[in-house]
Amino acid sequence: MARLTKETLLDWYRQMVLIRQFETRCDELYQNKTITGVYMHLYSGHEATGVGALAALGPEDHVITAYRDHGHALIRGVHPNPIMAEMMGKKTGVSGGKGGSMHIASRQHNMWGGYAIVGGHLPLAAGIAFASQYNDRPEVTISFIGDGASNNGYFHEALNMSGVWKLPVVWIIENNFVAMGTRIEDSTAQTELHNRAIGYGIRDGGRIDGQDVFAVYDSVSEAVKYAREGNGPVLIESITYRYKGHGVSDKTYDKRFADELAEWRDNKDPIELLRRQLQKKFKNIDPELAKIDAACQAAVDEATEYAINSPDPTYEDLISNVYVEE
Amino acid sequence: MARLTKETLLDWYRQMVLIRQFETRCDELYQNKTITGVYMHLYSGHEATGVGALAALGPEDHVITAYRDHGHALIRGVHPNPIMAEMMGKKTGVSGGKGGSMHIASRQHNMWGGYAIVGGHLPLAAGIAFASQYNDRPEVTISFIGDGASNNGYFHEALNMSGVWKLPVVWIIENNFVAMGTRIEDSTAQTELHNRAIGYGIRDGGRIDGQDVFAVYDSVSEAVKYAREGNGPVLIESITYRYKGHGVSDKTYDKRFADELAEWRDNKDPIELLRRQLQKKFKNIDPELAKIDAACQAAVDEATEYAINSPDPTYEDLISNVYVEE
Amino acid sequence: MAAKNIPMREALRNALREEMLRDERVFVMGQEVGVWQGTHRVTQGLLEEFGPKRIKDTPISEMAIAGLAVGAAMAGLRPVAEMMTINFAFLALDAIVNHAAKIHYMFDGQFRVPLVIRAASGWGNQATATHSHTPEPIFAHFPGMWVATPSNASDAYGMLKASIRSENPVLFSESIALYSRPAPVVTDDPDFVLPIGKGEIKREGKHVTLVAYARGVEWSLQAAAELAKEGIEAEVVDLRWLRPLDIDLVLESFKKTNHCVVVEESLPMYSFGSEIAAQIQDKGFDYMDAPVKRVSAMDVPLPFAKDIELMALPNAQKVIDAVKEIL
Amino acid sequence: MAAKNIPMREALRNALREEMLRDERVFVMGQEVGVWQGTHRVTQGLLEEFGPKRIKDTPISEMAIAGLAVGAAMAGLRPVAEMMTINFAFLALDAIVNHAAKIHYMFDGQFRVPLVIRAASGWGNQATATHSHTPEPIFAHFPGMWVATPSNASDAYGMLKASIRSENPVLFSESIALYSRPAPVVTDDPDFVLPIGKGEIKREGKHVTLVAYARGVEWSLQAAAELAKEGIEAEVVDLRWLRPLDIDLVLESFKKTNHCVVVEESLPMYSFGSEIAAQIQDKGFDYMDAPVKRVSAMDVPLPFAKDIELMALPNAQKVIDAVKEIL
Ligand SMILES: Cc1ncc(C[n+]2csc(CCOP(=O)(O)OP(=O)(O)O)c2C)c(N)n1
Ligand SMILES: Cc1ncc(C[n+]2csc(CCOP(=O)(O)OP(=O)(O)O)c2C)c(N)n1
Ligand SMILES: [Mg+2]
Ligand SMILES: [Mg+2]
Repeated sequence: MARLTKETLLDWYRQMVLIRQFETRCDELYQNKTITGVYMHLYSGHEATGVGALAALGPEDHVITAYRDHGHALIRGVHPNPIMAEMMGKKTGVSGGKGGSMHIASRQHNMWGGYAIVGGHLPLAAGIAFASQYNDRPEVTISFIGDGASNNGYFHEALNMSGVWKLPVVWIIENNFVAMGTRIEDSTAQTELHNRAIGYGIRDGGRIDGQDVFAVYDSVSEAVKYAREGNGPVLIESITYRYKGHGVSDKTYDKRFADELAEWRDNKDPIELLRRQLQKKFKNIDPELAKIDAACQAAVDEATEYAINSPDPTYEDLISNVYVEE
Repeated sequence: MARLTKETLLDWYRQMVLIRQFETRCDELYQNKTITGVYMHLYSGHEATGVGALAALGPEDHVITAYRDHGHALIRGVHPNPIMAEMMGKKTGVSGGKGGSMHIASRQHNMWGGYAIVGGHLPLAAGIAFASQYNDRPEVTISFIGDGASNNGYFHEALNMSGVWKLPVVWIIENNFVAMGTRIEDSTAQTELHNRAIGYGIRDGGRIDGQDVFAVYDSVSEAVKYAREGNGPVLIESITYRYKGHGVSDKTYDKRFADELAEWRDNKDPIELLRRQLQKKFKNIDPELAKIDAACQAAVDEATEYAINSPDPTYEDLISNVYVEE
Repeated sequence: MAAKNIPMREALRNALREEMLRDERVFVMGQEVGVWQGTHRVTQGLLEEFGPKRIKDTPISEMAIAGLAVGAAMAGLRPVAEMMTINFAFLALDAIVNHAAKIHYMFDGQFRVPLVIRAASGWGNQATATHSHTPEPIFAHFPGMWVATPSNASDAYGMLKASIRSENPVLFSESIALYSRPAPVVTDDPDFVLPIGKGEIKREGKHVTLVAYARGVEWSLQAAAELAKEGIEAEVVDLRWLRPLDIDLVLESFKKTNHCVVVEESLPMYSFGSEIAAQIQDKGFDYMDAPVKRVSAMDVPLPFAKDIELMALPNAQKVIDAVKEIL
Repeated sequence: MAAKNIPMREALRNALREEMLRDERVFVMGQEVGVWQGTHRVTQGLLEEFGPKRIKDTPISEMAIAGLAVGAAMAGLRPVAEMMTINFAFLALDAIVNHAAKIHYMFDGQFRVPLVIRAASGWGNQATATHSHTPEPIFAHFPGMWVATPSNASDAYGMLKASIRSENPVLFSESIALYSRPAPVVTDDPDFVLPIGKGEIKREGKHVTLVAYARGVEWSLQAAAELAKEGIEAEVVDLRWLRPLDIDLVLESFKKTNHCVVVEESLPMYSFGSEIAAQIQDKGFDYMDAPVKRVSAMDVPLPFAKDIELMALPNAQKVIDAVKEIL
């Protein structure tokens, strides 16, 4: 923590607050039917894992994840406007309104997208890392993985191949103890998922506190260094919690586990934890934090306006980009 | 070993010799085009693993494997005649000539078959074990697995599900260090495959000497007992060696590794090892062993005759059993 | 017979319940079928009634869900395995096509695989490209299993019961759009079972035959109602099953109307409409007054944005337009 | 142009070699492509020439082979991934259909997936039910990728080079039965590339059109030769690609012959023949003197025993019989 500047720490704070506010807005917009569709999965509660992990990367490095992807895109610096436009299916969205909430990508930010098929992006991550290795470029790919996804065949095959080819990937399981409504102990007899590293002969990066942005940053930085130096992949298990149910269609999960949810929200909220650390470290930081909060709110307001006022895609868009023209 | 009767040991010897002779004959019959087709995978070299493992089962227990399946069927007591007939695609074959070498099954022997899609039978094994559990029957299923197959998604998903549901399966990897022509170190960075047990929270049965029928029997017996008592699955890695290339179409592998092959054949042949143990243990056993050898030869001769003289399936057979009649 | 107007999801639930009560060997497995009460609420209440032994929540392991169900079926149980959506059945294609559908044949009848794989299917919820398939024709391409595609609550009820009782594996596709549609469903005959492979005329007519399955039937009926206002009487053939395919029923109708439009939610190429058109022109050649037309989804992946998503989908108007093209 | 008579496997190898020499980004991956020299010897010698960086042996992990290739293609490489046989591509269906084919669209053009998945295809080697599929129409059902199905060494050469150079994903199916068939293949033009989606008339005729791809072309040509002896001149249309589909070429021929038999190695239902027959009756209705007939594999899983296996397969005689049925 010593080597981190105040500027960096405030930027982490900003990222986490931006995600939380952006998604709180998304939730409202979904409730009032400005955002439509059956799927929208909020990252709220996971912020420290995303921010801490991606702080370990440079712009030349790569990120890929599943459908719970808004946060990762924001952290990578994708502007909130086209993300919000994508949420609303607008032509100005990052994916032209064709991908929606689950498919937020930005090629120029090396944000390779969210993917809706559980596990489907894991071999893609290996492939992106393979290209780095093939081209002798010292880049690292971070791939996020749900705890539920780790029971899928894709996980096994992708991690094994990354191991035997020593690909520069850091695999980060965001273990929030649940997949939709299935608790981890009902989906595997090995609930400490980092233990799976041994099956692939890859480095076990251990289990980390995913609510503590510093812990995440430290562990992932070490893993990124290891992968960047050509030692092969690392598997890290980051313990975190999902605040808003599985997705917008989930109306019961959080009620079932209200006590657990309250415990995490009240005592392990990643933003609160960081705020307290900042308050301890820097005197009179509150006005600065308030300014950041307000700036994020303004950015979210702007994104909302931008998206609402953006045009819908047209028939031309419906039929374009099925193929690259030969 | 003390508890094993002479009769049992001689029967193990008989099983191993029968497999070896049966397959040697199959090889000849393939060379002279009496057996046809592109696929035939011999078990020669692996005999002690099959015999030792299945000796730990009773007739009510279950066995399933991949395409390298002749040995397991013979051990389960399936008559060599219909197996040989199946090799030749005859109507009298175990599968009516429709399955061929890779699909030797016998429902009445709880030999659930060989399967040609790598890994495809692993969830089937879990399903058979699930049925035992569901019906509260104290049966155990043994599923054999190739080392190569253990890198496939089926392996991961099936082993994980067997773990979380505590299914009575003993998973036995027959690690012969190679999948077709790919050496194990080129297919995974974790070459000690029993280590994968931890990833599923299941019992690690360790790595055993698959050429030593006693070692196999002891380890598998223990595992079977564990599974039968409702403790869940066990993963065992049995080290063995393939004498005859991957299959009949493989003409080069054994040449590439001629020295290694010679080492195994000359010093670790499972039949030779057992013969020496028997000779040490029982005085003047040679005539008895010779008698067994001859009896096996006679059985193989009979099977060959039987199969050659059996009728081919007809158009009626081609169109039958696509569906069960409703 | 007494009947009650209930949505398709409830009819399916009744079928599951009754077959579970009738036969101890029947069990349900899949992602979120238990504690969560079913992603589409089909299995709601079943965990409470039957307990965790017979209502099995699984990990996200499609290959193993299908494969385990195959093994359990071979060993004498009657698994009803749910794929949360049919898109995820792509991950289980090998287990379904190479195992469930082939084991009875490959081992020449030694094993039976009385398995039902239920899957929610369909486009039109902004679910995007990977989550919007209706690939029933893909599964029906392969011999060895039946493919059930009910179009309403009552059929769904009788067809699911038939599928669970069948000695053959069945892929049972449930159109998401139809789950909440109500229809009168028999309530006092636990042996109400529809015959496997028999279609049904859902509306009689003499000018044109509309051939459809699942959600296509709804569009066809809507179109027929509109066309009737203009004096065009469309006969609506609901095939109900893509395998076995009741082509005789189609031909019977076609020989009367001499005109046909096939309506499908699926993609157009190498699909349902292709097969129906091909069979009609072959077996009904002398009765053709016009080419068989096809109304399908557009040949594109499905986008998120609502308006253009709807453009890509079939609807009653497109059926009407196709009918007018050939009449 | 100079040409040399070489078998299809060698033509494919030449194409791979030349494209690897031309473009550093091209690499080959798959099971047994390297040390083992390729299960069907297509990649023989490539490991020695290009080294293990560009010729990658993989574990038995079909999902990850396809998926890793997708990621590598998105990141700028040009993977040529081999599925040892197309049957195993079932395990990669999701990676192929939901990822390779959809990523360009879903992210609205942000990524390209210039990937070739090569796969050995076909029935007729006693390979049994799970190992005998020709499911090209299944893959061609889905928009977003091309499906190449060459029928001879020369086409295979030009089509594989076109596929590797394409900016789109291509499923490249190689008929196992054709690997050893020789044909004259260009040797002095490393830019010999066949256009994507263009079929070719393989034999001219005026009485009947035989529409085929891959091995079906061989049976069609054999049948045409026999029919010619009886004065029946069959025109053989080789579609070469199932996507894009050169239906115009079919229609052009059909408008001349007014008769058509579709020949396919695949299963009959919801398949290639279905689509061709459906399109002909639609777009060529006024030219139909007879129904379009289809010669396909029988609608059964393939058995091991040689004689009955052959019964289930198409052959020239079955084509001849079908032609005579409609002439
Ligand atoms: C192959 C596949 N199976 C099932 C689903 C449905 N599904 C979507 S998200 C999800 C749960 C994933 O849980 P986890 O991996 O833990 O991620 P989290 O939602 O907790 O971030 C499921 C089952 C899917 N999208 N893809
Ligand atoms: C899914 C799938 N991929 C590839 C193959 C081709 N194949 C058949 S056997 C084999 C090697 C399997 O090796 P291993 O599991 O070690 O078993 P062994 O042959 O050594 O007994 C391969 C790649 C297949 N049959 N199925
Ligand atoms: Mg989770
Ligand atoms: Mg092996």
